[in-house]
Amino acid sequence: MLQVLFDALSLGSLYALGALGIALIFGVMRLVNFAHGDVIAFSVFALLWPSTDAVAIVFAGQMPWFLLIPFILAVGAGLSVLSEIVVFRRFRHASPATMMIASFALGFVIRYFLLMLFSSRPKSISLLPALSQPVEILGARMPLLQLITILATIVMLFALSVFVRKTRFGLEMRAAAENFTMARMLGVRANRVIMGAFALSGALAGAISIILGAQTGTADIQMGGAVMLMAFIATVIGGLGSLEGAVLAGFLLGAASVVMQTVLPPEARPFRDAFVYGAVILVLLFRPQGLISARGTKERV
Amino acid sequence: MIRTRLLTGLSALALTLTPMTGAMAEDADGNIVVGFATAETGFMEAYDKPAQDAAMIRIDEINAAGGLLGKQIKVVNADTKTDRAEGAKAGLSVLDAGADMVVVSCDYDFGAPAALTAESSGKVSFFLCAESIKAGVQGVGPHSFSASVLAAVQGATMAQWAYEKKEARDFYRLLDTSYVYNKGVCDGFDWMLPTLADAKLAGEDVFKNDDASIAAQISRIKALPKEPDAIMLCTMMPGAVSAIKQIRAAGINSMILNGSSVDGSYWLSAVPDLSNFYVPVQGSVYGDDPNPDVIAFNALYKEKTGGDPATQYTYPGYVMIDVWAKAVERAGSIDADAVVGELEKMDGEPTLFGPRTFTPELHHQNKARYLIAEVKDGKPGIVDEWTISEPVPMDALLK
Amino acid sequence: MTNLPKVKSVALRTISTPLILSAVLVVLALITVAYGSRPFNQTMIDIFVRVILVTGLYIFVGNSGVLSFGHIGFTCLGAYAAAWLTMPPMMKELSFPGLPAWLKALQLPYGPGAVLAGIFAGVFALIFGRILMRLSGIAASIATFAMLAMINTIYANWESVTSATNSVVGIPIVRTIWPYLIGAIAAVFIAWAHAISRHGLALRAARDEPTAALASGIDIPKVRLVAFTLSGAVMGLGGALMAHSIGVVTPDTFYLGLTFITLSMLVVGGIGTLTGAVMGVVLLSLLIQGLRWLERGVPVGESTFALPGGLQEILLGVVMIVILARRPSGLFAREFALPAWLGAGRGKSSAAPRNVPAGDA
Amino acid sequence: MSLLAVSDVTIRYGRLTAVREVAFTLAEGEILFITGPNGAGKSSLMRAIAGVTPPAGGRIDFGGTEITGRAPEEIARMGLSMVPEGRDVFGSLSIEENLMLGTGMHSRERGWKARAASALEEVYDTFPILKERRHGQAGLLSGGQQQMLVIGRALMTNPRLIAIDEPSLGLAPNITDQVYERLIALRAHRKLTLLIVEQSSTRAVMVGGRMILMRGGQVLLDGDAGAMGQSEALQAAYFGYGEH
Repeated sequence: MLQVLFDALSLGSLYALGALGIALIFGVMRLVNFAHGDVIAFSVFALLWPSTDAVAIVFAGQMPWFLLIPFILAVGAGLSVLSEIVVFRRFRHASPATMMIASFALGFVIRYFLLMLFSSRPKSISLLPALSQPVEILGARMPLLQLITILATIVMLFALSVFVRKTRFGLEMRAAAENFTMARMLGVRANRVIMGAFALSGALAGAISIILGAQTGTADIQMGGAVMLMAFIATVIGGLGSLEGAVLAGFLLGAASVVMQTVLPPEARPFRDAFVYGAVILVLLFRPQGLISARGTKERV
Repeated sequence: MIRTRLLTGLSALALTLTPMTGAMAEDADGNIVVGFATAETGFMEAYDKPAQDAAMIRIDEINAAGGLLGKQIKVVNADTKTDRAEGAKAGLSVLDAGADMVVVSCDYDFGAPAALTAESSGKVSFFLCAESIKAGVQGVGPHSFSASVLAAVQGATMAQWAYEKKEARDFYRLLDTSYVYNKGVCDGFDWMLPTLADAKLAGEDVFKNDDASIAAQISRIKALPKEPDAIMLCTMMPGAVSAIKQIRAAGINSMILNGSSVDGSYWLSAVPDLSNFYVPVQGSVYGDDPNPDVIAFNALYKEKTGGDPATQYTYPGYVMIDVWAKAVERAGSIDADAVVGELEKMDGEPTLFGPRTFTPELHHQNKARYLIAEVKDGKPGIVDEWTISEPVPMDALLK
Repeated sequence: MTNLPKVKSVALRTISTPLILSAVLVVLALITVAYGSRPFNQTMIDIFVRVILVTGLYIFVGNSGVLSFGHIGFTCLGAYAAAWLTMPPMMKELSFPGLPAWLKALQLPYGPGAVLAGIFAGVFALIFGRILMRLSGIAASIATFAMLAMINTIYANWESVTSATNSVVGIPIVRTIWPYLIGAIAAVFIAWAHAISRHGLALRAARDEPTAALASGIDIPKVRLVAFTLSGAVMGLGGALMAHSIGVVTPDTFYLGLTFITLSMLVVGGIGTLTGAVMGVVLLSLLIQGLRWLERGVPVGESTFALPGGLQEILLGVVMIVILARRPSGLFAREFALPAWLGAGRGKSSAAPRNVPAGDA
Repeated sequence: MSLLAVSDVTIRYGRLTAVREVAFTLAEGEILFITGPNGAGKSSLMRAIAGVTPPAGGRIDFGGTEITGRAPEEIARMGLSMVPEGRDVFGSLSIEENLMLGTGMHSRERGWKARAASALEEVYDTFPILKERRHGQAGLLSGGQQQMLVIGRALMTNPRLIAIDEPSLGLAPNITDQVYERLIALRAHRKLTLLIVEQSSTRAVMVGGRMILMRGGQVLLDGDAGAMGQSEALQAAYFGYGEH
């Protein structure tokens, strides 16, 4: 039974980190960033030297872990901020639909850029191999990585909530999320806040790519896709714009997916995802504004 | 009963597909044209290009030796861009360029549109390395063939070899439901298992190729009273690496069997010192193939493309042109029906990568000699050779 | 009640939009027939199928303002329904053992098959719509996306009825361009008729001013449901014709890739206008084909100038971003309409191609 | 030298002209009321001054430098603090967090922490109710309390000019009295220029200072509030008598 708990927690933490990355950007810009999944893929490929032949030439990947992790986080944050400056800054006054399609087009560009540099065959990398030997906790056996993922995620979530609650920058970001114009009228610099949100979101994407890279051992162009879909759903279920909601829903979705996988009878198991999506629709029907609705986001009549 | 039902099915299919039978268009200046409607960009490029390079090697050899029926083989190609709609266009453009034989993508799903255009123009089409039963008569039409071996044969080969040579008795079946190839491998395994005396299925489970974690499935394996002797894993890249890595990380050391889709050493660094892992291959890319001609071929391939073949999926390209050219020589013309007739006469036709047999009902291989590659402490190598005792019957294939 | 604007006059005033758009499609078809090469013919067939899909999407997304990610699910329903109806019974025995016996025995020509497939998809749109239409905004977008994912998962695993991830083969291939042209023009006129109908007007009112619309007694979920169902049916028809254009279908043909390309064409063309929907498809498709033609190599002088492989998609993405940045409401924010002096008189016409003598005085 | 100079400002929304060539100046330490019926363009003018909607024509200067079309955060940092119509309170933040937000712009200067703390104390003295519930969520405050909070928040930015759009909107008369009484006390206590949009001209007359009357997007009257109090010109302008 404990095993299921740990599995649910580790998958849930992946979805929670992803949902947080999307909620941060939606908070300040009402933009659902579809390019987020490709930022994840890009951060992993940044470790490799561009080459189209099958064997991966691990370039930055050989750095010791205390250099490697900051490097990936920086790459994720950098790409995310760059995408804000180059692309999304021009869409400040566009409608949500236009911004969404622009973010999809950006994701498309990043994906095919990687495809051109690295070809479509997944490249294997041994990322932080030390993390994969099994460890025994209260009777449940699992790879050390799974434990590290859960702990790292909890630490990151705690650090982020302190940052958002206590620091001035966090205060400005929350204010901008609730009422962008009013925040500017109090001297809050719009571009700096938005870039900050993108940087944080990019760093979270970097964190996901470390976990995914270490867990699956491959750098594949579509690796960000599956996690991002679930994270995107978690953001909405959690209540768009509310960071706590995104994290809670991320863990719930992870748990639902794992529980369904263990509970369902064998012939229904392939339909597992269908049940998860069915649950998503039910939740939305009863709480359209999400589990923890962020106060400011409801349109006032 | 099955034969008759199948034949009527074929005729019905042929009827719907031949609104216009193309004349036997030989290229204006008399040489024979082979059209490549394969992926030069997009996801499938990594799988189509190696097999296409191998095919080009055989074409160059034939042209150097005076060509086919005294004529040089000319090549035209069109990019399917790993897109089905674009695949149909690519097929049509190579046919318009006078292709007498159309080579289509490795994977059945992406190759079928182009193959269907060739079939409707009454031309012979070859799948570069598709291993699904549909890549041929059942899925396209009487003029379509596949240069590779059926996925089911791989499943059956691994099951019988593990049973005979490794005394494996209880097997665990883990199927990745995302791709039809995986189901093909496991279908072969399901057919072979009951024929092995006192071998039993300890359990089975499914997962998705892009699942971030298969922790639940692994917990179920660990909950078994006894660790299974062998796990029949039916999956392919990229999910395969993550699944194998998670199985070994959870401390499960039973033998892992898989189809040829994970052949190649490029991914082994992701699962450091992996052992007890077996894969069937048509030829070895590790330089230790028992047949010296294969080693010579690998050298020639390296010289032409600048790198060793990454996986065994390169070889079917070579076999394809080899058997097709032989059929054309024997038919004395490139008329599609004559060539098909000759191909269907081939029984155990020797090729560089094992015998090939085609029959009117099955333009594919349901029995083939496989080399067994073992990964030991992260190093791959050929350890054995195996051919299943009897061919996989049609109903097991069409399940 | 003062007299309602006579529906006939509203129709008269706006008839020029669908007529011009249909004329553009007819011109394209004539060029294709004249040009005659089969790959180009296939390209045009793809463009017409896309027109049906994007117009179907416009009927709901354009008029209701709710961004739906789920409509390609109905295209999937339509495509498989067409397969069930038009494949030879012998092939159905092999691929779909689980189908009811009467359906396996049935083999319809592709015309009625496509229409029935559209109705089949429309029925499911009605069922799903009844549940989903109470939602609005981002919640509705996610709910429709969850619906798409559910349809895809079911169709990718229901072995006996859809042969799961196996490619379904044996769907009669239609290579002539005319049925696709008729389908596209039909979709354009259905969209136009709905837009000016009572439901269409009420829906657009609800889109622009929800509170005012509610206050004036418009039952928003109901008018949305009408658009959702009609849009599902048209997307189903599109799915059926798409199946007949290639002859082989798998569930993942109708998933995220097609969803985003269809949405992008609608948004780049102009999300709120029928002209935007149709011209969005035509322009983006020609752009894609142009880039592919460049990639295949263009003889410049003696050497051929060719884009390196894979660059085509990157350029497409960049061009889309630039268009969206320059014209956030899309390239054709206003309908093609004949100018006032022709008596059609409704607002200033945008760059209306005058070459069409659409006499409607 | 006037602190705020608005010259020939025109504001259009699409084809609708909300404000047509409005001009006035405001000297340091002065108090100016802008009154007029609904839809006179008062709020549009305030939004233009705050930089939220850049004017179609004309020019605005603040403290001698032009601020037409500059970003709201830059205008705020120059010392012009705007309290918009509808009291935009950050509901999900606490009262103290709302107030501290105003000090963000000075965080570069040395010793800003001390100044911020003293400013906070001063706001709490002016509006004691805010101190009691300083850690409570701002969204739970009553209308009057929210009005006090947004004014306090504007004060925290240590502004030279505070512009308030309809402070009495939706407040009971006695609450509005309290708010104004505090405002006047504040102005006396520290050199502060006030620009207030107030719909009821009687309120403006009571408080005194200069008054501008706007209707149909144009300035009709500009003079001392007290003197204009009874004149028919005020009634005529207000209710449109004798309009040809």
